[in-house]
Amino acid sequence: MKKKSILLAIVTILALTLVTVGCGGGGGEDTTSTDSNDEAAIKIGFLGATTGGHAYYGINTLAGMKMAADELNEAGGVIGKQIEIVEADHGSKLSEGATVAQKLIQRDKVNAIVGDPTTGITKIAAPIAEDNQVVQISAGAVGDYVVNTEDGKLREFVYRNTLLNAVAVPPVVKYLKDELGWNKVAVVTSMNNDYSVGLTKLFKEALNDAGVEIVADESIQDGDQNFSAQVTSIKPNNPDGIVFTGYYTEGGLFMKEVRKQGLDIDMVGGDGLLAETLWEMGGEAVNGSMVYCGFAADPTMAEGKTKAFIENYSTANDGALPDMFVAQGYDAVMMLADAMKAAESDDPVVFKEEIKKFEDWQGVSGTITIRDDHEPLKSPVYLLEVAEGDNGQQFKVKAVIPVK
Amino acid sequence: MLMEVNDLHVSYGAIRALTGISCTLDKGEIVALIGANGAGKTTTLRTISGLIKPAKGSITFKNMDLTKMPPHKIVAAGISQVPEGRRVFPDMSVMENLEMGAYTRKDKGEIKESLNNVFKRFPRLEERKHQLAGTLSGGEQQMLAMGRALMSKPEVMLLDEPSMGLAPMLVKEIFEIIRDINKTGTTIMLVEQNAHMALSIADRAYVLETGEVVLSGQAKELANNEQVRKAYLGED
Amino acid sequence: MSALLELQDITIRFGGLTAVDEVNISIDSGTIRALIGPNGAGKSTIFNIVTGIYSPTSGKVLFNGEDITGTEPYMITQKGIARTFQNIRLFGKMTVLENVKIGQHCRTKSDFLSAVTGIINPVVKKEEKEIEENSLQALEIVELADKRYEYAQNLSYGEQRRLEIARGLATNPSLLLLDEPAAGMNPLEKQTLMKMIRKIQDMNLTIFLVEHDMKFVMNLSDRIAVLDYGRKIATGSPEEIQKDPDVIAAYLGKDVD
Amino acid sequence: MNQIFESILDPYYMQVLTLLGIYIIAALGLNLITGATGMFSFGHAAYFAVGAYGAAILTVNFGFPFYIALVAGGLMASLAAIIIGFPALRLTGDYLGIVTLGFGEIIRVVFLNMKITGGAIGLSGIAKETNLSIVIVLVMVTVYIMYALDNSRFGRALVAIREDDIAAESMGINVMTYKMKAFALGCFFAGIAGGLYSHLILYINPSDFGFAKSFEFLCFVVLGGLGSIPGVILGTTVLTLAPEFLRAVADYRMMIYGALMVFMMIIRPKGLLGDVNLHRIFFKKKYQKQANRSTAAGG
Amino acid sequence: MFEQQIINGLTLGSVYALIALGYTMVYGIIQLINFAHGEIYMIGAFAGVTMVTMLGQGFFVSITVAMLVCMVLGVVLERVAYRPLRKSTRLAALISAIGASIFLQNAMMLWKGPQPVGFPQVINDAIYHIGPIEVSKVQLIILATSAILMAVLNYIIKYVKIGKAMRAASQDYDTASLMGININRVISFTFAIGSALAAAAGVLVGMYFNSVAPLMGVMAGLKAFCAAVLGGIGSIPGAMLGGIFLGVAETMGIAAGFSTYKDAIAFTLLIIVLLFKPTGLLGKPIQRKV
Repeated sequence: MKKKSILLAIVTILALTLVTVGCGGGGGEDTTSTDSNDEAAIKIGFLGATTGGHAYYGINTLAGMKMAADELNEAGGVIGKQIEIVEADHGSKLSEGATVAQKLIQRDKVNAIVGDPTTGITKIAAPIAEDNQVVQISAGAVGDYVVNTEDGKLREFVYRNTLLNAVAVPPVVKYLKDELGWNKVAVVTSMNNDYSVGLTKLFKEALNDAGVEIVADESIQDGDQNFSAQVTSIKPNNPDGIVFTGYYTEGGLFMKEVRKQGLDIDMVGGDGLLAETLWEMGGEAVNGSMVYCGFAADPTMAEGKTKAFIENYSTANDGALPDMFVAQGYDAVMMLADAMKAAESDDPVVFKEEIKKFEDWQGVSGTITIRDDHEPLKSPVYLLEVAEGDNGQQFKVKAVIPVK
Repeated sequence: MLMEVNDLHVSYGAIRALTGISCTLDKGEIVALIGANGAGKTTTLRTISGLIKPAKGSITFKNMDLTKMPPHKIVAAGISQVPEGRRVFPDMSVMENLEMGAYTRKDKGEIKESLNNVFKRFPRLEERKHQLAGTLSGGEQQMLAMGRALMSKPEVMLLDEPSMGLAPMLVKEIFEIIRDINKTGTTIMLVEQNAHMALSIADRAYVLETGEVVLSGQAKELANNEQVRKAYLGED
Repeated sequence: MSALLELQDITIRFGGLTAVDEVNISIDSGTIRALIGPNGAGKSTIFNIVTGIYSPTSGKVLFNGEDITGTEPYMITQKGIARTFQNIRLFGKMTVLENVKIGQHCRTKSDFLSAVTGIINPVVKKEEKEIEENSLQALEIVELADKRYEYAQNLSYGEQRRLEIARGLATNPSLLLLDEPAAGMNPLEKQTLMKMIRKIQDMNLTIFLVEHDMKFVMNLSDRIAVLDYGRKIATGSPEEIQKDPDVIAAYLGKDVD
Repeated sequence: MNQIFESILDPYYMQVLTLLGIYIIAALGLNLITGATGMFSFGHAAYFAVGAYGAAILTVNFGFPFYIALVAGGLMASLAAIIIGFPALRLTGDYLGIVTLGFGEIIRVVFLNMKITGGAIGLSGIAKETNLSIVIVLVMVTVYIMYALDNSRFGRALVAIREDDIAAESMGINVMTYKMKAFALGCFFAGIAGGLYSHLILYINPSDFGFAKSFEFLCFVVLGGLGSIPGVILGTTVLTLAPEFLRAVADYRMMIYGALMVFMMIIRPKGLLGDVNLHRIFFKKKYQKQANRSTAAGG
Repeated sequence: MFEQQIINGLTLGSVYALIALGYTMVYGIIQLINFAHGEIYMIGAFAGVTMVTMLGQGFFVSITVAMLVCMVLGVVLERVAYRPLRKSTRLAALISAIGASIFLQNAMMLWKGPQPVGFPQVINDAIYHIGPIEVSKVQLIILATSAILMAVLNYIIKYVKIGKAMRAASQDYDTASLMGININRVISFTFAIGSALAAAAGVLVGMYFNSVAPLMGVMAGLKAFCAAVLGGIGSIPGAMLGGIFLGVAETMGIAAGFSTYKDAIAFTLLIIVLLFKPTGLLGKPIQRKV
């Protein structure tokens, strides 16, 4: 009896191991074969989460990538080859991020990786991509040490196409002071969110430089739902506005509490606030809230490429508008395609040189120039405002601020 | 025959607690199981009540196979147990403890009647009916446990070590009550370490040793049996 | 001959209940002393006080003339008092041999650093060998040597009781406390156990035992103390105790008739 | 030696196996605490984090050589365990579990608020020092140590405490001291594993060391078989590889992973290799002979 | 300001208390830490949202349906994941609970997507001023609903037969079955009630903070468990006390500027209490049996 069940256990394990090996040998779910350097297709790996805490960004980035790949393939592919997107979820876990990056490179033999939309896992994957000479474009990472290492060395294979906060924040602060007349602000940071902590630092520098006074400095955490304590302590300081550096869920709820306590001021924040969830959470309280970002899905103002992109996405998704992650995922694939076309090669060692040369490259999320330090200079910065529109609340472009 | 236990085997892991217990219970009797600690007396009672499933053997009660029934159905069938160490519900009042005893019964009027009977038998319980059972003295708890078992109006009552930890005077009182309960028509199976006491009120008895019945017979005969006197009555 | 163990005016209260009330017991070296009394009289509580599991509310425990009241249980074992438990407390998922080896714990030294080097460290190897030999000796006394690789939980009740004794012996005690050693044994096993206990006594050990089986107690003990409701009601030789009317009333109980 | 692996295994496998080895070391540490000594510890990830941060800060900020930093990280984890153990180990059972969980979360929150750890932004710029061969060697060392402990005076005392702490104390074992030693030692291995982890992943932040990871370690140990060294290794292997092979079911991956845990627990409540003892396997003959003899005698 | 924080704390605390009751009742009977309880709370919240958004129901219908859905879910969970392990070690059951929790989280994520879903306003949020304190209508509803549910629970366990059976089973499992109590039914009932309370908490929280998310149960569940242990696990008044205590303490902690240490506040409190009172505020001391 006992022996039998031990035997059963061992058999189960063996079976599981076989499945693992089989799966490993068979590669990921979207690959057709693992022959080295498959000549038939250009593989672009998606590094991101479709489950876990960061799934939202991953899912949208992936949608943009697939859209770009479909368009390219319909137009006959790139340098005569079809584009294939290889996806693998890392469940929002750092350790799995490294594993997935290895898997994409080693098992699936991708030519390039798009991702991760967050800084943390991008930083984990970057050395792996660099060592294995595979191009990686992060369509979302905004933190430090992505395209360069901590000791200042430039990575040759790692790029990003996001609007960097360091680039965007000073002009936004200037706009707040000059155009909106904000002289006193409250700053709210989500302390367990690296994005928020980093953004707060930039805002504080820019606010100081612009001579705006910080009258309250409050902390929250991602996952918090109750902000009454923080708002209660902001209230007596009478700020002109709130700089909120966290994400949309908390942002919406925070504004709700602000209105509940009878404060009639607006908040401004980064693209972490950019999602419909903002008003799903905040309701009317977020009307007037401002978000700056590198992409605005406003079909009335968009033109050219961007307009077509918005319309195509909208048609394919029951009228939903693409968000920044979709646009950046789309642009990342397009950047790779253009680089490959220019280099006439899908060899990362060759086409990465073309990425370095990007200047005023026109994407759906704005123009991108890759600077000498490999960082993208994106223009313009869109300042969006939540307002009531025809179909309820939406983001409307309040200002387009060019970046020099 | 009211109940028949046939060749009962029970194991706890690798330890064999019962290795073939057989005994019978006739209507109206008091039957005692005596023997040392670890002889298997409590295990036998717990198996009858369905708390332990036997590895082998059968327990038949009025043509029902008890080994296939869960404990609550066995209670409903008419067998209630006063477990070793009383085991009253300490954080419930005396009243609530008694209500729990009548859990399987539906008829409110009859339950009320049983309650009155219990209070008649144990006036102390009525005085303390709102007190938490955990605050009662040992003797009172024993009475409560017995009263609680009576509340299900059992045909058979199993008593596990009713004398444990009680003062001699109280033990005497408890045993008188047991005899009295028996006289009003409840068949009783009694497990006792205090062989003197048990044999003095029982009709028949079984002597258990390491999971087996080694002797059985009329209680009076056993009380005079040399072997029993030496082993269990401490006589030389 | 001086007393090996002396309980002086030991009292312990749990909440409002006085479990042991001013008990004095003095045990001479090399003797077998029994402690009897009805269930709940406080016998095991006294054992727990002697072995340091409970601290008495008042009173003193002297061992070899040294005050050991309130000393940690493991220290008391090191000083030379070993015990068994009423409701057997063996290490069920360890083998019989390992159980006894635990007894040797306080007489040996090697720790985790030396354990790691165990395979090559001659000192540790030697110690482990000694532990094994001593443990086997103890097992032979209780006639369990041939079951040394069984798991303790697989032994019969009587065997488990004997194993507890062996484990206690392995601590090299001068005083051995046995809490109901014969419980659960059949008459034959009890006979064997009695012989074992005498053998242990001959090894120059003092034995203090709690037991229900009167025949066992009367045959084995040099002196007996009787406890009822936490108080000592009698003390004396087996003959004296057997005739004491208070004892008969308290312990043996009376028939209903 | 690592070159040999590199020539036969692709880096993806190396990555997976290296991570697996690291988890095995940490899980064996937890097994010493929970499996051998019977103390519930629901905060193992915290000591893993102490080792990860400790070693990384030493190599990055203070230029320590990797191996010294690794050991130092382990010692820091032990130190944390001792500080926490003093109050916590007086508790037992679920209460000990929940208190260790609490301390684990507190440690994580402290890392989140410290400057030297980089707070929420995390710590990056760690040099890649961990490779498969180092991890394999350390796994072997760990297994050896655990095996040696299992069959030593020290290990026996721990098991005795698990089986019955009162009896153990009555046999002359200083229960508190031994619990503390086992806890510190188990956490030392968590710390070592943490150091290896940070020098493999190269970027760490506090969100990676929450209670979810602690429970992951606990699952490795319990699902494999509490107290069994091969069991823990197997449990870790199955649960670490499961998410990898479950990639085939894409979106249902984590759902199936959860269901698999329930299923495996139900079919093998003692763990996959519960009750399997290395020593018994190695010395099977001896045990069998004895067993035969004793049944003969008993029968 | 202080009074204001007390009201905020009470609101949060009453929600913790509702969740904690489920933990404590289950633990009281089968000594299982039901780690999937937080997920039941989350699913209750989603059930509420679904009722409001897809079926356009009001508060009362939504909360009732959510409670019913979770009752069934709780009973099924016990049947599938815990009952087969009732005779196994606690850790085995715990791992099963963790597995069930992972399963439920990801199932919900698959169904509703990972991002938080907004909870539409079902109650016009008015604000009442009582002296210096502002109390919103939603807060009042939360406090009132929690109070009513707790009173109902109290009535059930004190005066209703099955409630008494629950108490009996938690005091002495074996003896309860000797009374003719069907233990399996009592356990199912316990899961049903605990899950219903958690579902109510989920809907209330969704309404209060206007959002529900698949991962919302993780921290809330853990905190509520802390509350249950803090109050003395197994004790029903303990869970209520622990929940409220924790809610108030946490709000005060944030107000005092320790918001970055927010998650640590609950645990620090818990540890301090356990060190001085090892079985929680209202827990019974464990006797060391020898």
